[in-house]
Amino acid sequence: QKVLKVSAIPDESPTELQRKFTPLGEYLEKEIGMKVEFTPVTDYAAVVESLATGKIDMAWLGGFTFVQAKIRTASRVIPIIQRAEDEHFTSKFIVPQASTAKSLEDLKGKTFVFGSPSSTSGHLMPRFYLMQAGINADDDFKTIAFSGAHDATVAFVASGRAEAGVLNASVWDKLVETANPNAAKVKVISTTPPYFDYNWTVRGDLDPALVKKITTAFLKLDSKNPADKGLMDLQRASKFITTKASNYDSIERAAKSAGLVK
Amino acid sequence: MNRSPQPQFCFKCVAIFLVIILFFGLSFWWIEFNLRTLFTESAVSSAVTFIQRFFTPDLSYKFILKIYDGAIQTIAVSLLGTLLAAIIAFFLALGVKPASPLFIRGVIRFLLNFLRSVPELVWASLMVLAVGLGPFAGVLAIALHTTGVLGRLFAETLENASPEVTNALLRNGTSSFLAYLFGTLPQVSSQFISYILYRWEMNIRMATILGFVGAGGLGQILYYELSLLHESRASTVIIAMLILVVAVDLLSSRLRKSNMPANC
Amino acid sequence: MFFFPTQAKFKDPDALHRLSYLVVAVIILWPMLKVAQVNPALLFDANNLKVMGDFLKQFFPPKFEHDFLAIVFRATLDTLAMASAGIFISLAIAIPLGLVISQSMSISRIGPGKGYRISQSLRYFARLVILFLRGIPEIVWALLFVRIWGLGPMAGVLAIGISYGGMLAKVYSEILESSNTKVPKALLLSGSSRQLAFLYGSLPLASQELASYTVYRWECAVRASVVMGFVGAGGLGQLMDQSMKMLNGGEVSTILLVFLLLVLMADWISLVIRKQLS
Amino acid sequence: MSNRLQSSSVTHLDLKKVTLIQQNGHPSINQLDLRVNHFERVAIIGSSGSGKTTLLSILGTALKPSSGEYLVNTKNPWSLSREKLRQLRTQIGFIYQAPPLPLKQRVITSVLAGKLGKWPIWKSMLSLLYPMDIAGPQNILEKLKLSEALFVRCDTLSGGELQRVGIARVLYQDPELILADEPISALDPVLSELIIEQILHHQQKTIVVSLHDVEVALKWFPRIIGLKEGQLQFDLPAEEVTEEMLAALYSSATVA
Amino acid sequence: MSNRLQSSSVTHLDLKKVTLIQQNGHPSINQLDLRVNHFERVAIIGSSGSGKTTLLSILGTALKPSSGEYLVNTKNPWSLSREKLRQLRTQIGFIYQAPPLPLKQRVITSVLAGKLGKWPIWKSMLSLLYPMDIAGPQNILEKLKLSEALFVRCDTLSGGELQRVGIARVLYQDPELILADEPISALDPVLSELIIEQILHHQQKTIVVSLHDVEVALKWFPRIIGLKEGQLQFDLPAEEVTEEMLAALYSSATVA
Ligand SMILES: Nc1ncnc2c1ncn2[C@@H]1O[C@H](COP(=O)(O)OP(=O)(O)OP(=O)(O)O)[C@@H](O)[C@H]1O
Ligand SMILES: Nc1ncnc2c1ncn2[C@@H]1O[C@H](COP(=O)(O)OP(=O)(O)OP(=O)(O)O)[C@@H](O)[C@H]1O
Ligand SMILES: [Mg+2]
Ligand SMILES: [Mg+2]
Repeated sequence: QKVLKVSAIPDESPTELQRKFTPLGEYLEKEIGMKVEFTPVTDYAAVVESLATGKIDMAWLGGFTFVQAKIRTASRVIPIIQRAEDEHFTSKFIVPQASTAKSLEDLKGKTFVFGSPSSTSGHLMPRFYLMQAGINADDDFKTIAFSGAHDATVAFVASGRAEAGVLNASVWDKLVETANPNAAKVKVISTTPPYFDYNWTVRGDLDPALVKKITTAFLKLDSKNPADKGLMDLQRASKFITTKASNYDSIERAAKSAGLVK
Repeated sequence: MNRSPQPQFCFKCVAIFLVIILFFGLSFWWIEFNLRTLFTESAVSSAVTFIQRFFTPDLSYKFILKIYDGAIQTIAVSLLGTLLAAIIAFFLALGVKPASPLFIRGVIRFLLNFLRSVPELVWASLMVLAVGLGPFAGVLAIALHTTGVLGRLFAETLENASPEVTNALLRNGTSSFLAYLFGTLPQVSSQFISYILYRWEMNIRMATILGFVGAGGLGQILYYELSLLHESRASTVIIAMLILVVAVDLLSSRLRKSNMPANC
Repeated sequence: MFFFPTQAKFKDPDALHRLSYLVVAVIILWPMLKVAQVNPALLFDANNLKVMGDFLKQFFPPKFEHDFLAIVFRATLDTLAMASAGIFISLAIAIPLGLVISQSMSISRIGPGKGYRISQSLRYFARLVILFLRGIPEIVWALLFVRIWGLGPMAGVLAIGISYGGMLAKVYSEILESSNTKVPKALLLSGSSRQLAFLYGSLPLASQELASYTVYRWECAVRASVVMGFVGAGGLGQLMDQSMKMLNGGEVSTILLVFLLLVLMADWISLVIRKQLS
Repeated sequence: MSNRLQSSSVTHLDLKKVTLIQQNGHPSINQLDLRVNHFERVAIIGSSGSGKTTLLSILGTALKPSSGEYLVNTKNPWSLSREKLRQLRTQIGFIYQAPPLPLKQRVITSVLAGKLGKWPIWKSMLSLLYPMDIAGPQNILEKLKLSEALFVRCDTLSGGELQRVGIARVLYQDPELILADEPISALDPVLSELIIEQILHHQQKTIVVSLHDVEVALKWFPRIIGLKEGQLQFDLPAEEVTEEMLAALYSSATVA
Repeated sequence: MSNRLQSSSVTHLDLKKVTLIQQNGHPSINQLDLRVNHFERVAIIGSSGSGKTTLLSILGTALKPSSGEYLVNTKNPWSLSREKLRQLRTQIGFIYQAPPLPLKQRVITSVLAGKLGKWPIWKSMLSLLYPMDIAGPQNILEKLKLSEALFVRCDTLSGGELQRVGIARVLYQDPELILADEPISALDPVLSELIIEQILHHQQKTIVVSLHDVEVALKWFPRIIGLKEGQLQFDLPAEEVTEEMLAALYSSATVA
C-alpha cells in the first residue's frame, strides 16, 4: 500500500474541509512516510460506506457516524484519536436576534433546522436533549429541515428561512471568532450538556504498524510548538488524545432511544 | 415546372454525425470515463451487497402511515405546481408563435429561458424565504421552473403543428386567439397533455429532491432514512415513489388514449 | 335555457361526461390545496417581502473575481462533459427502448394475430424497465452509485444516463405516437420493417420535435448537476451547493448567469438543428 | 353589426396582371387578368398543376400576389388594416380540396368554427365547453346528408364525409364569397350534384369553384375559366366552350 | 429471392361473410362475400360512406375482420407468422385517397419507400443519404407526367401532383396486388385516363380499385362491384350494369 486514503464527514463545506485538512495531510505524509490523499465527500453516509468497503482507510467521523460505522461493519472499525475538546462536546440552540424565544420550550410550533441527519452535534444529541426537555422533534415543530452542515444552519436561521436551529459549539465559536456576518444575526438560547463527539477512525484491517505510526504522529503534535500550532488551530484542537470505542456507547444509547438506529 | 433536379449526397448528415460523435467522445475523455472501473470485482461485489440491503422493505404499519402522509404531500405539491405552471405556460406559449410581434416574442422567450435556467433547488430556497419553510414553497418553486420548461415545450410543439388547419380559420376572419383554440389546440392537445403529465411525473421526483432541502414529502423521509443508513426504510420510500410514477404513467396513457370527449 | 337547449334532439351527448370530469377534478384538487398549505397571501406579507428583498440584494453584484471565474470555468467544463456523457448513455438506452414501446410502429398492432402476445408482453416488459429506470429519482441513483463506485463524475454520469434514458424513451415514444401515425402505418402495410418505417415514415415527421427534446434533455442534464452536486459529483452544482449553503449571493448569481448562458446556448443549438431539419 | 358587415361586404373581385411566384421560384400564376362580378358563378378548370388552387388562394387573400394587383370592391385587401382585413375575411368562405380539420375535433365544433369570426369571443369560448348553437350545424349537415355525424369525431369519418364537413363549415359561415377547391372530388355522382346544388343555393353569393369534372362545370356554371400553366387559356360562357378548347386545355398534361 | 416471392405471391382473394365493426360500434362492412381471382380487375363503386375504403383496407390486411374469414390463396393472412405476413404485404400495394406522405420528404425518397420491404436493409438505409435508385422512380414519374418533381419536397406539390406521388410509390413497389382507393379523385379527365392506364398496364397483376367516377369504372374495368351500407348490392360484368342499378345504388344517399 502506497497511499493512505483519508476522508471526513462533510459537517462543513467541502472547501472548508479541504482547507483544514491540507496542512494535516502534509504533516502526516512526512511522519508516516507515505502519500496521503484527501477525498472530500458531501454525503455523511458515503463516508461510512467507503470506510466499510475499504475505499478509504481513515476518516474523521462524528460520534454518531462512528456508531453507524461500527454497526455497519460489526465493530471492525477502530477509533484511534480524538481532540481533547471532543471529550466534552456541546451543541448550541440558536434563534434570530429579533426572536422572543427564551427557552427550548418556546420553540414548539416553530420551524426548526438541524444540520445533517447523520450529524451527532447537529441532529442526534440535540434531538436527544430536546426529548429530555419534553419536545418531540417530529411532532412539536411546525416543520423541520436539514441544512446539511453546521455553518449552513446558521445561514438558515440568519436569513429567516427557519425560526430556530442547532449546531455544534466548535463551529459556533469559530464563526463568532471570525466575525461571520450570519453569526451576528442570531443568538444562542440554550446549550446541551457535554457528550463525546468527533474522532479519527481507521478501518479494522489496516496494518497495525501503520495505525501505530499514525497514532504517534497525532500524539506528537504540540500546540506550544509554533510549527504545529497553525495546524492544530485549523483543527480547533488544543491537544490530541487516544480514544476507544466504549467512549461512544452513550451516544449509541442516545441514538437508540431517539430511534435513529435500530 | 422549374425545379433543381439534383440528387445530393447528404454530406451534411455525415458531417453532423461526426461532430456529434466527436463531441461525445471529448466528453467521455474529459471526465476520464473508464468502463473497466465500472466492472471491477470490488465494485460489483459492493454493488451486490449494497443492493441486497434494500431487499427487505420496512412495511411496519407506523412507517407506512408516515409514507402515506409523505406521498400525499408529494402528490399535492407536484400536482399543484405543475397545474399552475401549465396554465401560465399555455398563455405564454401563445405569445411565442411566429406571428406575434418580435418584441413580445423576445421578452417571453427570455422570461421562459430565465425561469427554466434557474434550477428548482434554487427557486426553492428563494421561495422558502418568500413564504416560509413548507410545502407551499415547494409548489411555487416547481411552478416557476416548470412554467419555463412547459412554455418552451409548448411553443415548439405549436411550431410543429400543421399551420394549414389554423390558417383555414384565420382566412375566414377568425381572430388569432380563437384560431389557436379551435385549430391548433386540438392538434397538439395530446402532445400538451403528455408533456404536462410527463412533467408532473418529473415534478414528483423533483418534489422528492426538494424534500432534501426541507419542502417535506417523501423526499425528506428518503433523505433522512438514507442518511441514517436505514436501507430497508429507504427502499419502502423508493417503492412508494415507483408506485406514484406508475400511477401517473397509467393515468397518462389512459388520458391519451381516451377519446377525450373534448372539442379536442 | 340559453346554455342548454332542451330539445332532446339537440343535446350534446358528451356534456354529462365532461361535467363529471370537472366535478372529479374539483374533488381532487380541493384537498390538495389544503395539504400543500397553499396560501397566496404569504407572498405579499410585508415581512416575507423584506426578507426576500434582503436575500436578493446579496445576489448583486455577481462575483467576477479572476480566481473564482477560473474555478467556475473549470466546473462548467466538468458539468458539460458530465451532462453530455450522461446523455450519450441515455440515448443508448432510450432509442432502442423508445422504438420498442412506441405503438405507432407496432407491427403486431396492424399485423398478424400470431406473435401479438409475445410482442405485446415484450412491450410491457420494456415499459416496466423504463418505468423502473425513471421512477427512481436521479439523486437516488446518484447516491447509490456514489456508494458503489465512490465519488466523482462516474456516479453522476451513470445516474443521469440511467434515469434520463428512461425518461427519453417514454417521451420519444409519445412524440412518435402523437405525430401522424398513418404515414409509418402505410409503410408497414407495404411490408417494410419497423426500423425502416421509423426512418422513412415517422422520423421526417417528428425529427424536429425529437431533436429539440433531446437538446432540452441535455440542458436538463446540465442543470441536474445541481442535484449531483448534492452527492459530490463535482461540477457547477457542487459549487452552487456550497455557495448556496453559505448564502454567498455573489457567487450564486455568477453561477446562475452561467446556467442562463448554457440554457441560451442550448436554445440556440436547438433552433439551429430545427432549422436544419425543416 | 349590420353596418360592419356592409362595410366589409364583397361585391366584385379584380385581378390585374397578377403573378404569383412560389418560394422556390416556380410561377404558379402568371400575369393573370380576371374580373368576377357580384353574385356571379364561375368554374375554373385546368389540368393538374395548372394553378387552380393558387388562383383561389389569391382570391381568398390566403396568398399575396408577387406582382400585379388584386382588388376587392376596388380596394386592395393587402393594404387594409389588420382588423379590416379580418372583417373582410369573415365574408370569404374557402372550401379546401382536403379539408384542414383537426382530426380529433368533433364535427359540430369543426362546423361551428365557421362562425368564429362573427361571434363575440365569449360565445366562441363557451362553445368549447358546450356548443352554443346546435340547431344551425344540424340543419346544414342534414342538407349534406350527414346529420348523424354531428357529435362524432372527425377521424371516424370516411373521405367523402370529411369533405362534406369542410363544406358544412363554409355554409354555416354564410359568407358573401364562396371559393371552393374541387369540393366534390371525394363524392359519388349523386351526392356531387346535391352538394353543388347546396353551394349554389343562395342567389346572393359570389361563387368561384375549381373543378376537374368538366361536365359538372358546364352544367352548373354559366361562366367557365380555363387555366393552363398559370395563365388564362379561355374565359367564356359555358355554351361557348367547345370540345377542341377542352382538348387543348388538357393537352399540356399529355405533352409536358 | 424469387423463391421467397413465390411463396408469398398473391393469387386469389376470398372474403367469407366478413363483417367489420368499427371501434364505436358502426358496422362499416356487413356480412360480405366476395372472391377476386388471379389477375382480375375489379372496380368498387358506391356512395360516400358505403364502405369502399374499409373493404379495400380489409383486402390489404390493414384492418382485421371482426368476424368472417378473409383468405389470400386459401390462407388466412391473420394466422400467418409475422415474417410471412410481412412478405405477403410486400406484394400488396395500397394507393390511398389522401396519400400519407411526410410532407418534408423529397419525392424521390417517398417513391423509394415503396421498395423498403424488398430491399436489403443496408440499401434502404443508404438511400437516406443518397438515393440508391434514381432511374427507377424517374422512369415511373415520367409515365405519370411528374418527372420534374423528382427531387422536390412533397409540400411544394399541388393536390393532383401529390396524389400521383402516392401512385408512383405503389407502381415502384411493383406488387402483385394493387388496391387503389379513388386514385384519380384529384386529377383532371385527361390525366385520369392516363393514370388508370398506368395502373392497369401490367397484365400480371390483380387490381381492385374504388371509384366515384362510374364512367371510368365501366370503361376500364370488366367487373363492377356495387357497395351499399357495407353490403354487396351487385357484382356484375360491366356490360350488365344498368342505369337503374346505378340509380338504386346511389339512392340511399338522397334518401337517408
Ligand atoms: N375509424 C372509424 N370509426 C368509426 N366509423 C368509421 C371509421 N372509419 C369509417 N367509419 C364509418 O364507416 C363507414 C364506411 O367508411 P368508408 O371509409 O369505408 O367509406 P367509403 O365508402 O370509403 O366512403 P367515401 O367514398 O366517403 O370515402 C362510414 O359511414 C364511416 O363513417
Ligand atoms: N408551396 C409551393 N411551392 C412551390 N411550388 C408550388 C407550391 N404550391 C404549388 N406549387 C406548384 O404550383 C403549381 C400550381 O399549383 P396548384 O396547387 O395551384 O395546382 P392546381 O391547379 O390546384 O393542381 P391540382 O389540380 O393538382 O390540385 C404546381 O405545379 C405546383 O407544383
Ligand atoms: Mg389543387
Ligand atoms: Mg373512402
